[in-house]
Amino acid sequence: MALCNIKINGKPLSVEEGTNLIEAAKLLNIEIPHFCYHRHLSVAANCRMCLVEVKNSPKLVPACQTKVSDGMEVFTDTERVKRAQAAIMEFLFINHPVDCPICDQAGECYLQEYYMKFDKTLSRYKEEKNKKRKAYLIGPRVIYDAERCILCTRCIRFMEEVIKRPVLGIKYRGDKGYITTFKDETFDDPYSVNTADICPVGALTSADFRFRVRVWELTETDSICWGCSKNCSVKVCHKNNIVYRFLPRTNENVNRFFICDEGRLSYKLIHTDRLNYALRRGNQIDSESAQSFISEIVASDSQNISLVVSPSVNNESLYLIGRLARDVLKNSNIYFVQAETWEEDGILKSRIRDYNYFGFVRVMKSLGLNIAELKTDLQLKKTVLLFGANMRDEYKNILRQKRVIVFDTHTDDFVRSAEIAVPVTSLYEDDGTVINSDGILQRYKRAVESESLAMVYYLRNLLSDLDDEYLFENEESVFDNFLSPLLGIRDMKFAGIPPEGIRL
Amino acid sequence: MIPVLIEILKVALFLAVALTAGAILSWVERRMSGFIQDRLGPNRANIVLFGRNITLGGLLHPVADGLKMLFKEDFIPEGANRLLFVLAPFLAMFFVLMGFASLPVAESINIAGYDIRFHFFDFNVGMLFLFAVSSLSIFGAILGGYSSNNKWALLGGVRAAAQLISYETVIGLVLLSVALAFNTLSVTEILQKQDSVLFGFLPGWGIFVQPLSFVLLFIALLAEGKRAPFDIPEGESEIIGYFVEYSGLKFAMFFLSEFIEVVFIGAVVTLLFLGGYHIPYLSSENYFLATPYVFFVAGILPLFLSYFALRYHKSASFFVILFFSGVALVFFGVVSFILPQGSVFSDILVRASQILVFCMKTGIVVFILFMIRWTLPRYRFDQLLRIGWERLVPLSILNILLTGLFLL
Amino acid sequence: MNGFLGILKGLKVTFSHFLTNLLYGKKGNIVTVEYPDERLKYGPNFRGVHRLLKREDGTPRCVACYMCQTICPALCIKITAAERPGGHPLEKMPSEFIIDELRCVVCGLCVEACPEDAIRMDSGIHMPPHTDRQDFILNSKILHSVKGYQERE
Amino acid sequence: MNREVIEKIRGSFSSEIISFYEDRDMPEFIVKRDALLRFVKFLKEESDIKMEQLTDITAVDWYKKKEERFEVVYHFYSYSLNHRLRVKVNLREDDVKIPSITDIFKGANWFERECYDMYGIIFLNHPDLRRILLYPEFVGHPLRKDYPIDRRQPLVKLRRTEERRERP
Amino acid sequence: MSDLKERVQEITINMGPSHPAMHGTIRLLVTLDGEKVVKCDTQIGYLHRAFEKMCEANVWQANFPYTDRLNYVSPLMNNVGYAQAVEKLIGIEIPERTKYIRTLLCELSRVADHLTCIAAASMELGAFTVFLYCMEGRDLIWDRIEELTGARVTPAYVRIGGLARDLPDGFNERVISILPRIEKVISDIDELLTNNPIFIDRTRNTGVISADDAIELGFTGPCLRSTGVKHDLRKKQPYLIYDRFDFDVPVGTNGDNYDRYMVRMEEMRQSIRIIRQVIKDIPRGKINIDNTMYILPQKDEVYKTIEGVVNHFKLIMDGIQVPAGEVYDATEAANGELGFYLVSDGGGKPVKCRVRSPSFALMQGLEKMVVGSYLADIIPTFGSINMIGGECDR
Repeated sequence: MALCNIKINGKPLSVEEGTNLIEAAKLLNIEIPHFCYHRHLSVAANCRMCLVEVKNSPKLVPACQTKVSDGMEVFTDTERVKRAQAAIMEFLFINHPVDCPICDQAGECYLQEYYMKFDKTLSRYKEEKNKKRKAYLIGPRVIYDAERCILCTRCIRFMEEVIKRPVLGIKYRGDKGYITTFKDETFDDPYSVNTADICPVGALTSADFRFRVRVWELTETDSICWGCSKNCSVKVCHKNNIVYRFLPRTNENVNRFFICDEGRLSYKLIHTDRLNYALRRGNQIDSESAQSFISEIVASDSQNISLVVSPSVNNESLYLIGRLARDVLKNSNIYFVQAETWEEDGILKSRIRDYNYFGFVRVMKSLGLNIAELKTDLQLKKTVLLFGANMRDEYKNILRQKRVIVFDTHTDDFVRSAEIAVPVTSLYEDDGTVINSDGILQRYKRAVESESLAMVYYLRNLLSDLDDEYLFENEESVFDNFLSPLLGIRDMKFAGIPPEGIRL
Repeated sequence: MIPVLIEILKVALFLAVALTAGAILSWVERRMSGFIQDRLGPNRANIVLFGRNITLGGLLHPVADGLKMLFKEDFIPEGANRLLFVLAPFLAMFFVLMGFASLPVAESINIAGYDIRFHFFDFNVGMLFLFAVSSLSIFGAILGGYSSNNKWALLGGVRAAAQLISYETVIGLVLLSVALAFNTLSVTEILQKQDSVLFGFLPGWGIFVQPLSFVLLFIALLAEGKRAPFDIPEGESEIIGYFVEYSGLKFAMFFLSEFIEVVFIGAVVTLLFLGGYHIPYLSSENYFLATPYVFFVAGILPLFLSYFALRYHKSASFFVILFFSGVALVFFGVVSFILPQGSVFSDILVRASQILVFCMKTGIVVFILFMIRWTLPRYRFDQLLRIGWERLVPLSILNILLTGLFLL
Repeated sequence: MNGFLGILKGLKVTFSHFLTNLLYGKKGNIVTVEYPDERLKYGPNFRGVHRLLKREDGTPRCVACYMCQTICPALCIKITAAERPGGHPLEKMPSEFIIDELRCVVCGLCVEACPEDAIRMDSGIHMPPHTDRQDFILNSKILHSVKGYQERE
Repeated sequence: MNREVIEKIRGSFSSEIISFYEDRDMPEFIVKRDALLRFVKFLKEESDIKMEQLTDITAVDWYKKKEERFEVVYHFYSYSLNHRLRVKVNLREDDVKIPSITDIFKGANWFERECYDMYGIIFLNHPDLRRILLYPEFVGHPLRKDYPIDRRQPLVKLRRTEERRERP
Repeated sequence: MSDLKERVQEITINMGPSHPAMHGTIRLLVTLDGEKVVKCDTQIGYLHRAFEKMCEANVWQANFPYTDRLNYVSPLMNNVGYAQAVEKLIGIEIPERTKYIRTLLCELSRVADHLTCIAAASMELGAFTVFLYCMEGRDLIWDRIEELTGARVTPAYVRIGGLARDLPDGFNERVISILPRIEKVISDIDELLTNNPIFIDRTRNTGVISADDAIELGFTGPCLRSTGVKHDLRKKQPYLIYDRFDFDVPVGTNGDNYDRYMVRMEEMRQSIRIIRQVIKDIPRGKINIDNTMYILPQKDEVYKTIEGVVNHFKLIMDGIQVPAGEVYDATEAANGELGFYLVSDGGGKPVKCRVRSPSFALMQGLEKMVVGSYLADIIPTFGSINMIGGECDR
């Protein structure tokens, strides 16, 4: 590609041809404000917020639409530009209701941000504001407020270009215009809530998130979605150890900039039906006695143990499970169970829903173990160590015949009927790595605190008799010491895994 | 049989009066300090009588305090010497009360053939007794401090002991010079000798006969009595005091004994230097002449106070009492005018007025003590000793020399 | 001797105070306020117990914008937001508005931070004492019932 | 503080001063750790600088924001000449040792102790380097940015200096 | 003989953390030989509330309530000190009227602080009456402060770039009217203490510190001035508008407790002098700067316009955006130099908010001042230093 040499605010920059000015300025840490422009969507250039001054151009040009050309000199902070920006903001505010106190977008609203940075003028508008329809469900999961809408058409373009199901459009013109669905269409698309994310103002908001918490109070942690084995990158937004929402995290390798609604709402599972304390046949016991019971069985009756894994476990635990099978129990088979699958839709959803199925396959194969789906109870020995119980009922029926020791995050009838059920941390309460259906290894970070212990901790106890080699502290040391050599990425350290993951 | 009964009655009466006086003084001090410091002082404790809150201007606070102390946990610290620890407050109280034994508050009276004296023992060496007792009272503090197993209390005890030693000398020397001046060791006689006129215009009180002695004894008694500005064994902001480990009734006894000691100081000073119950220029035979006026004077003060008080103070109930006691005193004054002289009742009234005079004089001394307490900061330990040894002892020796010279 | 005079000077001061106060009581220098019987009136600026205001239609003024909760340096305000019933145009209201007056440092920043004039501290009373910690935790019902300085007059 | 004095300092310690700038009336020197003692002594004793008083010692934690995580900040003041000056020493996270200036300024004692207490910076040759505001059992150094503001410390058992004495 | 010597042993006592004279919870581990102090290990921190950590967790403008609790006897001075440091960091100039009001409040607080110091010190010497007279005087000041700020001890009144509210009507007259009463209190104290031989005995030549030691140990304020160093930031590095007023800086000679007492007494009189001058020419005008980047917009704008409410929201959500940089700014608080060292990375929260508190340095010198004297001397020395726990431990 040809490089263009340009100057922005006097600073020189070489940039690929075809880049627009907003992206070019970003490279120099110069912010050009914009509402309608989105990196992954086509250029509409209808908000006019990104006007900049280009030398030898009589008019201000929209930076989103203007591609760089060699020798271009751009100014983003001249008086003219500032006046234009302030004027655009003033126009946008004319009919904007005084809604910050009740608007869910407050805190991540472009209007607020740009007002402080590029406007700072007082209102001159004395007339009555335009009244439009407020806050109604435009789709089952999205709420639309026409008064706040600045008609940037990001949502329309998203549905059209990314999801390829054009259901949204603008009705009427000028200050009467608003977003609506086409006739006979409903906005119930499985990706509909993404429009709320890309909406620069508070016009489209998530119905699920509505009024639950203010965004500036939330802490964001990089993690992945556990909805299917696509492992979409998400930001987990949490406060006081409660997760309030998932937001898509831009990751060109996996999910680009959006996630499906189902995955987005799967955050609710973190706090429902959790197994909070150890159970023995449904009765609460303390975790020490549960642990000693397990150690006892593993030590005394190791010939009679089968290992069954539900692949909703991180790579580190899987590795240790594999080592437990291979070196302690001397099993060469490891069985897995599966959750319900769903239909692949060609956008993001992957068929297998166990989020680390591909990691399971890869780790166990690398360890030289045979993996097999659990089909009949004949395959199993008397005692079963079950890691994760997220599975279809048919497996449960098989397992019910056996003495089951289950390590799981959630509880249901099956878990309660197990011999021993031990609570472990879920994906959002611990660190670890997972591998998705495209073979991309991603790291997730601990978002919230839990009283339960990580599965790695229990496995360490089971393995501790074996060898000094197993004296490790946490997921990080497992990954650094054992897993990265095993997966052939010896130089990659846990702490160094980039946020977008690595392709194996 | 009856003399014994009378003696027993006297003891009982004295104990009742002394202990009540201690309690009341604690209230007086608190109210007084309140007024000095621009506040009201304690005035909230009340009982409900006939549907009204009776506070008596806070006079019920001592009662409430007493009750509170009574029900507080009586605590003996770990490692304390239990015997001495329990003994100390009793000793403190006992010695203070014992001091009063030789102090005559009025002339004796003959009722129905029985001679009733207004003191317990008429020693002819009463001065020695005073000397002995005044030094004993501090033992409570020493023992309390020593036995508490607490470094702060120990420091308090040590300070008390040091203070005792240095000021004992002064008291001894001063009492000696007083005895020299009056040429007797009997308190009663000293009292009688003060009923004279010096140089034709001065009352023959000790304070005029022995002015230096008065100052020295006053200061020394302050120190012996652990009163401010010499309250360093207590020194509540430095070492909290010898009684830091005491609680409940035992603490109350220390507390009370201190107030009784104040009365004791007042009484001793009154007897030795302020002419006891004597009124200047009036010999005891003519005392009856002054009796009504004594009552009047004693009555006017409460009347005067209650007049102002009822105008400006809110808590009236106490001042109503004050008013009526003033009225009563004036009434007695009128009665003593009317009653023929020489009758038993008249004699009783005369004695009563003598007691009144004595109390008023003591009261003035106590008042001064309290004023000093709320005005002055506290001396430091070493400064206190230095004053004792470097100022007071030489001065008291000088005083003896002067007295001796004068007598010669 | 000089020192003696110094002491006498001091005694003069204390005695004069004593005498004036004994004779004239509160007309003298006494500054005591006998609390439950007499009460000082707080000025109009006094920051007292919080109160929440109501709109003209009787609904809470507060729209649960969380500004006060955000600025509060003592973290004593806890709001739970909910939809306003009956399709009210303001959409949002606090379903629970809790102020822990024991945590509160009475700085008044919440009042400054409120964009709806919904919370005020002009009640003219301080937090009355309670024996139970729970009694210091005021919910929206109590907060709405606290009267303002003017109404109290 | 006038130009010449600043130039003089810069001249005398040209190789030890890592950087110098003047921010809001206050001249600031970032010096190498090894030169700190000499530099401070120079500041105190030179007749036209005369930093008689050590105003403050503290540290700034640039956790994950700067390469060298800690800045130890010294403020000096001269009574006679009425000027102020700031000295900084940068420390890496894995080597938080710095020489103590208590020999030059007696007043540095507590400030260094506090800095140790709050940031865990070790002052070498300090006469009495122990915690000052927190109790000895406290775990961690609270003003470090990676110390969460709501962390709770384990409860400390009652300390008894003396053994229980037998009852007499 | 040797036997006897062995018996004379030093005892170690704990003065504090609960001790009647240790106002503000502090512990002195005193080793005594008889009543002579051999060693005194000062242990502070009982009132540590992580001021700096809390400030780092909070937006710039929400830290005023915390500063109130540094020196809780003269909180407005801390308010002013912090505000001034932030303003210097931002580089804004506050309106003239605000400068006058801040000066007025600083001086009122200084009187209150010195009254408290003398009160506490003399109470611990046994002169309880002085304590209550001082409290009376202080109350007069606090009444005015309450009238203005809404709280007596925790005003949280100053704002970055201005003040929370303007003076109420007739405030100046009321301030003037309390001055004679405060002067009466001061003269009462004067008569009770200044010539009192016991007070002189207790305070003269106790807790002595030399000027050189004082400077080296970081002493500032009245404690430094009592040693004869004529140093006052109000004169030497004038801030606010102190260069416009006439006042003297009293100094002592010995650096003992009596000198510290005398310096404080005189400073109160000088402060009253300043207050009179301030009130005489306090100008009319606005109290806040115009720039709503740093100060909340007018309530009217917030209620009615979207611009106002957006501005309001951003200031509270993100805090005021203070330009990156660092600043050390010192004011002359009642106890000495109160310095704020602030570091900003351009965000809404301070990276570092360091308080250089005068008490901290003073407490460091306590050991030097008491070793060799008597146990009882610790009390006036400690009292005259005027340690304020909140400020010392932060």
